[in-house]
Amino acid sequence: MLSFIARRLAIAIPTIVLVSVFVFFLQKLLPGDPALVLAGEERDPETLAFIREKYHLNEPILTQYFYWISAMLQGDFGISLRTNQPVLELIADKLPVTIQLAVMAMFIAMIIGIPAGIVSAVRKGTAVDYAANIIALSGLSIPNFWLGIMLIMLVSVNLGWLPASGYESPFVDPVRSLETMIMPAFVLGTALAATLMRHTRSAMLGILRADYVRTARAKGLRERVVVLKHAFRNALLPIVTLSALLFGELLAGAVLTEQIFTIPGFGKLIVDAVFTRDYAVVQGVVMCTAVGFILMNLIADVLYFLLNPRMRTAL
Amino acid sequence: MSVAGDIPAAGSKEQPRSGNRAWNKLKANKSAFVGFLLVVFFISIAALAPLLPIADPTATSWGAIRNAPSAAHWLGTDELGRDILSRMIWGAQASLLAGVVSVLIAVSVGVPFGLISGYFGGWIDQIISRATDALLATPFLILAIALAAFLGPSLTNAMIAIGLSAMPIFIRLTRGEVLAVKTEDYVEGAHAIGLPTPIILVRYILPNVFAPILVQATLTIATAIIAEASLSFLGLGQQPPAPSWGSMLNVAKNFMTQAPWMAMWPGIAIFLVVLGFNLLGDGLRDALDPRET
Amino acid sequence: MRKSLLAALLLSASTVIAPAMAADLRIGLQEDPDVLDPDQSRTFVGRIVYASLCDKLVDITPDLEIVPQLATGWSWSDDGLTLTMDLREDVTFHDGTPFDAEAVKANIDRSQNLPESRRKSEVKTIQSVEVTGPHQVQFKLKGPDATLLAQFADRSGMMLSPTAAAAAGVDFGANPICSGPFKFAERIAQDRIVLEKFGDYWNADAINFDKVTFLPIPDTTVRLANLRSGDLDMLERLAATDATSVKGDDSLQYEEAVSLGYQGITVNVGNGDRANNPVGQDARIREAFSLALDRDAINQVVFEGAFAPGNQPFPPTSPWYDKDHPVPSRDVEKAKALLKEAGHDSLDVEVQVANNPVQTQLMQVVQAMAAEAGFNVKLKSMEFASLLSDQSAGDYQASQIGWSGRVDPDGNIHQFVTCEGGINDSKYCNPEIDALLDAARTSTDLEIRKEKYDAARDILNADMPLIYLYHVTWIWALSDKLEGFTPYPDGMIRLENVKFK
Amino acid sequence: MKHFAQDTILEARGLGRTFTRGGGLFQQRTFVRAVDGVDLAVRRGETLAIVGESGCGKSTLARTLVRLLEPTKGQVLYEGNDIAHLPARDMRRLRKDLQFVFQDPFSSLNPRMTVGAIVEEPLTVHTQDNKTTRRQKVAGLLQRVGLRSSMADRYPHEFSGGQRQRIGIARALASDPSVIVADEPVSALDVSVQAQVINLLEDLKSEFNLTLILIAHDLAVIRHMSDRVAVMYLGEVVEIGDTETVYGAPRHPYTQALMRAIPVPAPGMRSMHADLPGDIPSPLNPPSGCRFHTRCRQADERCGIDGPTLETTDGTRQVACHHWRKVTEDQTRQKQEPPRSVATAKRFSLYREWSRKKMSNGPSSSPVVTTTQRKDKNA
Amino acid sequence: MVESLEMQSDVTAGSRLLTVENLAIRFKNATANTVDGISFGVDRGETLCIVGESGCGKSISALALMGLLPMPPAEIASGRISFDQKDLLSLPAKTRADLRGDRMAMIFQEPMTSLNPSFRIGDQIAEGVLRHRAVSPADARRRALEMLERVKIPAASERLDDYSHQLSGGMRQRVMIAMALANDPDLLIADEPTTALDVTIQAQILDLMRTLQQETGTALIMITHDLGVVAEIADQVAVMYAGKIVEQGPVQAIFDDPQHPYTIGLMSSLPSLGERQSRLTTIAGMVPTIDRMPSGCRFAPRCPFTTVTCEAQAPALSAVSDRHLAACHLAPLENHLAEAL
Repeated sequence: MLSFIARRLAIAIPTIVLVSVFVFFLQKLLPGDPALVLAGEERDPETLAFIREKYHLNEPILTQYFYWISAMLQGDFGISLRTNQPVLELIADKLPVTIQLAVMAMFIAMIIGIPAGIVSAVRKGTAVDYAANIIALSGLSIPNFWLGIMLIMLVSVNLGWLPASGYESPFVDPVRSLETMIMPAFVLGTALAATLMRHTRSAMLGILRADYVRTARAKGLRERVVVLKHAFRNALLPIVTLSALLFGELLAGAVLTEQIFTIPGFGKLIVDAVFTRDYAVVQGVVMCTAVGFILMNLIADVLYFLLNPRMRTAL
Repeated sequence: MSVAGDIPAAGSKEQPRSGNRAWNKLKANKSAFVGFLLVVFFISIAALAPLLPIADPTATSWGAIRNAPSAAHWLGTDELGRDILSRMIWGAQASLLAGVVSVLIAVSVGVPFGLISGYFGGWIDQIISRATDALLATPFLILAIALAAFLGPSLTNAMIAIGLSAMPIFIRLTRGEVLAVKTEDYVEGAHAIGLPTPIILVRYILPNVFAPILVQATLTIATAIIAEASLSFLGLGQQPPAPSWGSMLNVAKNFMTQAPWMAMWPGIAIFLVVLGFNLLGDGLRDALDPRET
Repeated sequence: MRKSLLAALLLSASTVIAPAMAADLRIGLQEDPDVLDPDQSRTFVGRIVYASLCDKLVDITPDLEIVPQLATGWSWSDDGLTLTMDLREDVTFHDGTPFDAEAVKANIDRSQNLPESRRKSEVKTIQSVEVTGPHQVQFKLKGPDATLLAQFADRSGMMLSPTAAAAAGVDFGANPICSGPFKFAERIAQDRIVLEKFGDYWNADAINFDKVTFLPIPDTTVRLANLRSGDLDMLERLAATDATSVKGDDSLQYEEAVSLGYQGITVNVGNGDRANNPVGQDARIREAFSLALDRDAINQVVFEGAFAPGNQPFPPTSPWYDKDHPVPSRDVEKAKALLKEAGHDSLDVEVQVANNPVQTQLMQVVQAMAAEAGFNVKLKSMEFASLLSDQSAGDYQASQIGWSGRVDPDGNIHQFVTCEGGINDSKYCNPEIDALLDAARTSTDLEIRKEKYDAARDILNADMPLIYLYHVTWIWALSDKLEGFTPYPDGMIRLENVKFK
Repeated sequence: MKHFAQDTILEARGLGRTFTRGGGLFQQRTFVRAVDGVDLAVRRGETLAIVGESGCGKSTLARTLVRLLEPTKGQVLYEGNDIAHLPARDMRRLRKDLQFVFQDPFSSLNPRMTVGAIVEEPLTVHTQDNKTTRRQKVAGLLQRVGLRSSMADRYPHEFSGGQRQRIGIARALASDPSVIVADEPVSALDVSVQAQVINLLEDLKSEFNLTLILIAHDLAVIRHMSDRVAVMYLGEVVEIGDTETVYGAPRHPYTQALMRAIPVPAPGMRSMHADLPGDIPSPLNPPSGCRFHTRCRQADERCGIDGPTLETTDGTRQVACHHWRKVTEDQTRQKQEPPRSVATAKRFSLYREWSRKKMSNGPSSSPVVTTTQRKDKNA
Repeated sequence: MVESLEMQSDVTAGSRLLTVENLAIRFKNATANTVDGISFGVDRGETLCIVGESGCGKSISALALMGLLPMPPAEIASGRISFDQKDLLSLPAKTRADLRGDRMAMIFQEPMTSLNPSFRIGDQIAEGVLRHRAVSPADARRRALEMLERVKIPAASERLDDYSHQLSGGMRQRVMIAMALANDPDLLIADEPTTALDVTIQAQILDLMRTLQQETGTALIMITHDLGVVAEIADQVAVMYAGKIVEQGPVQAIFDDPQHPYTIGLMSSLPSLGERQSRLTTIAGMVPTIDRMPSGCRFAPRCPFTTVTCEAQAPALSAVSDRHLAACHLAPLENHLAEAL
């Protein structure tokens, strides 16, 4: 097990290095001189020169990369060019927010998507299956940001039921936290629910055709037991793996939703940073999401490993 | 002499070709057909936009700003008094073009890499795979935003940005499919008759990984349309005064209370066309799946 | 009164919580401020926070008169080279450090010498600061500077605790210590900035809130929705298009003030090769362009009439406005004639514009109007960061950009049109203008200054390196629970005497 | 018994193929010696069968013989030249002579190519024929395997399993090869279709003077088709000899057990007691010494330590067993169905006669068959 | 062997366990019945082999007996199945499920995939016991162990906690048998239980099944395409072709006195282990697909003896001798064809 994780990590390292290269060079290609943005409206030449000097903006790009990566390796993610806050601190501030959002969205997605997928697989070809599929496809087809805007209009502006934006830590005010998060989590959750539903359905369809399900029926087991115990237990493997991967995507995928609901998470941080050319933040956050994503991939693999007796007993 | 014993008795009745068969299956699949109709509908209005008897999508009218839907303007007018219906119709061009072109870019760059990576394996596979992992680990929209910002806001650049961001999906998909197809007997058979590698790649591997790529491409068009809308929504896509659904939404969100219809129509249109591509993609998946008969 | 669903349930479950204790004010901001260090910060929105956090040496009235704040009085030497200022004696910083002449000296020193300082140009005329008494300072100037007091009414005049500033250095912004009515409590980037009442504030009686929370909510619709739902008590920069709806809402109050700044089109007349085109080289064409625009209509279409049409760096309401050059009414025929005179029937113009919906909407209107006079305007929409760097590098033909405005007129004009002006992206250069504007900034005599500016206006109106379009009106929307708010043209939110009813 | 020209066309010398498994994420790197040191000579014009149970390496051996898999050790001599180390380009040219027929008629044809294109491809690669000539040859080949030439435009999925196997055979024939390796060519087919394909293969073999290497697990099919048979167990050849000899008097204990296990389509013919205990050991971890010793009744201490090599026993038969001398031949008997009653025998001969008659008359839908001279092997 | 079979028949003779009458199964949108009116019976302790090529409907019939046929798309078009005097087709689904795994059990072709990979094999055996017997989990587990020992799995108590992938194909099939027999069913249906196995393992499994059947007196329906297996294990044989039973009778009669041309053709197609034939006799053509099912005798298009009658009219299954039935207009061939020749 440990050696498996170690091997998996060994593969992750070149990936992370490549991510760092992508991230760094990509945003160095971004047009616009960050010094100009940072110098303020007056753009005092002395200040400009100083900023360029301070952030190594006038040095060759490879040198800049070297500065950045070596600082990064020492745990120094730099400071935000815009707010002077350490990037690590920003990340520490935002990560729990995004994780909370992702967890809630995942939860919503799972309680909708998995049962719907099971039912539609069991009732394949019936109206229920058809309806579930259409709803799922609709969930996938609605642009997230539009759904968000519409919900804000309806639920917050017209009905006044939920706050339109904002964030509260669940440890400070759980009720308020839930209130502010439920809509964005729902918006994110719908698309995920659709994805989960479709995967659950196809996994279940495959498994319900499997010989061992027929064996279970041949034992006279109740259909409920056949479906929920024998079939679903095996469908769980791809579903859990997929969920871990989706969770990894969520960490980075909430970009527009956070923007619309003004949720101070990773997505908002990174979009704002791109637009204000806050290099250190872009680099730090993308690295962080990429590592998070890779980590979730790893967790998906480990879960696959743990849930699959074939893998487990192979050791 | 062993004679053709097992020729079908009613040999005169020609069986349909594989392409026809897929098409027939697609037609038989109601939801896929609905998707097909939706896609055809939007493609035709986009293509026919110049011929339709509609207002100039950029003609402003200071006297008719943000008018609610009426007989004169079926879908209302926007913040500059332009007819939303005609902007919707012309905007379909941008959305569809963005969806299709960006996927073409993704496919034409991603598939060759995937082919090479999957077929040859070894260090080249390692390099391509790690780079693909790295690209996949970078959030799609962030990648697209950064690329779009780098290239400068325009529809073309948004398409390139989305295309390049969607590329790793195709690398990975193609690679996986190639790995599966590579071990098929008929590929071994191609080796057995002594075919050179390029021919094996082009005649044996590529056609047999084509179906899943086509399905994925159709589904990715849906994603790309949303991505274009998202980029336009952030101001990085289609540039004014030319219309696109995403940029219409971008403006509309400022007038949510005063002119909700401005946000309704583009949202619904995006939803429908994306739904169309998703339905079609699903249908294609079933139709092209040799197992489902 | 709209309440959030869960909160309403909670409220009905528990007994009524004393409403009087809720002296927490929540203000919606359009953006997240940058670093909270007055010497380093550069955003408009940051100044709104400073208004509650950091007192300045002087303040302004809504009519832009300079009035005492931390300085009780001041006097100019006859040669205009020495400014003597008496300081308030009952002031301490949030960290307990007393405010005195040494503190002022230290602050000016920091503004001038901190490498990261963005204030250098604002205080560069100060030669030295002399401590002439525990609560008196003298500013020795390199030359006469009429703008200095106005600078002291803004970030350059904000006094930071010298002990804290010395200790924190460049990281002061992480925990800013000033002497304003509220002290810094916490900041969560992009989420909130929380200030708490400073008990030892010299003017504590005028302060009625225990806590102020600034919440950046960029989306105007969402910001307004939050105000309506009671999650905010007030917001700044209401979208002009929402004005009518707010005015019609009994539970909300509407306040506005025409800003000090302007929005316009900067034309590249001398900044590199791209200036070599008819628009950049022929003032008649620029005038034609200006005449093709109906500024009132623009205001009506884009801002529902809430803003102020303009043709100068100062709004028509400003005392500095030159009434000899009123906002021109649209004259397409004359525009066409001028264009013809310059040898063109029609002309391509590329204008870059920031890719936000309002500015692009504005430019689309301009585009449509200019078209009627023969201008074929091509819009190049770009991100603000790219726009700035292209503009600065001269890689543009014309650029839609604005200025947030300064209290002193000099701040709105000098650096844009003088040959060596720091933000002269147009690279307009006219020694005559330089002379007039330099004279205007050194005189403390308002009459003389006005004359100089008017003289400069005569020339600039003809040369037209910048085509002014309109002046933003700051609009605030407040809950009707609040009272005592005064709108200021600088767009700040001053909380003195504001309270819940 | 038939005697062929005794020259060897294809020969394996110490041939081995090791698969490396794992080294991936989940497993330790393991080595499977699927084929281990096989010496085998294939005579020109004969049918050599390789038989064994699943996992014994017979398919791997077949592929390694024609270098569809690269051997990891040893040599393969074709017409006396080592092809195991031939450059890829030269090897491609040689494939004209060495053709392969696959087991699974459903996966061995490219589903995206027409049948005509599939059969034509070897001609394109290996001949200078122009398009028209190739087309004609394809038509002829299709007819020869019992398909109509008009079927060339169709795709593989439009054909039944038996027809596909015919297409596979046509493709193998196209380049006019001298050796065909057929890997379980009929095991995926139903009995009645299987018989058709077996007949076809036999006809073609004599018609085109082919050497046939046949991989199969069905002992009756092998018995019917092959001249010599090699029995494999866990990567090694344990017995090789003329079919009649091996079937009639198997020497290796494994061969004997195999022969006894053959189900006979006559009630009461097979001994009801399975006398080969246990499972086939995992090829990942084969037993030491003689690989069969874990299941062998004859095994003693020596067998666990020291692997036997092939020894020639009688005539050309070779056996790899330390105890072959002790293993009595009469333990096994020739399996044979009991004689049929007169009426039944008549029915069978009626069936044979009428079938033949019906076919030569040809069903209305049958193609115009090129009447090729057929040499009846046993005539 | 013959003796022991006779002995067994004596014990249970005359006691009919299962009767299938005129069973027809049709799939949605099909133009013909996939299984078209088959009738047969199985006595207690008896072994019936249903033999035929792929697609002849033998597996579908077996699934229908068990009530495992997915309906839709399949439906029972007509017929009766009575098991132990109960009319199975009229029973509610719940009651049928109660019988399944208890009175009637089934094992399948693919031992590799028929066991649930996620559960330990002991639990999978015990599950069926718990479902049908009022026993404690511990007792069920004990029963599972006992069954593993009965199917001669070495070190059974250790194997109890294995997962299926840890077992070889033969071992898995043993586990399947253990599972099926755990509740002492009256009827065991085995669908090609040895097809996927190597020939030496196949012999072991057949051996085991026969031994267990003798011990328990369970009736066995064996579905197979392998005449060798039939010869070895059957008491009674039903030969199916294209959804119909074409010939039926005691094993000896079928092999010694085959009547139907299809049966004869099938036997002729097999390479003989005896004298080497020069060529195999084949059955021309291929099995008709369901949408091209001939209206008369379904074998007519492939039959060398087809007459006009054959094409027009489907022959009924009629007695050739005691308990030996064949569905051919020309049976016995030699009588009819002697004249024709």
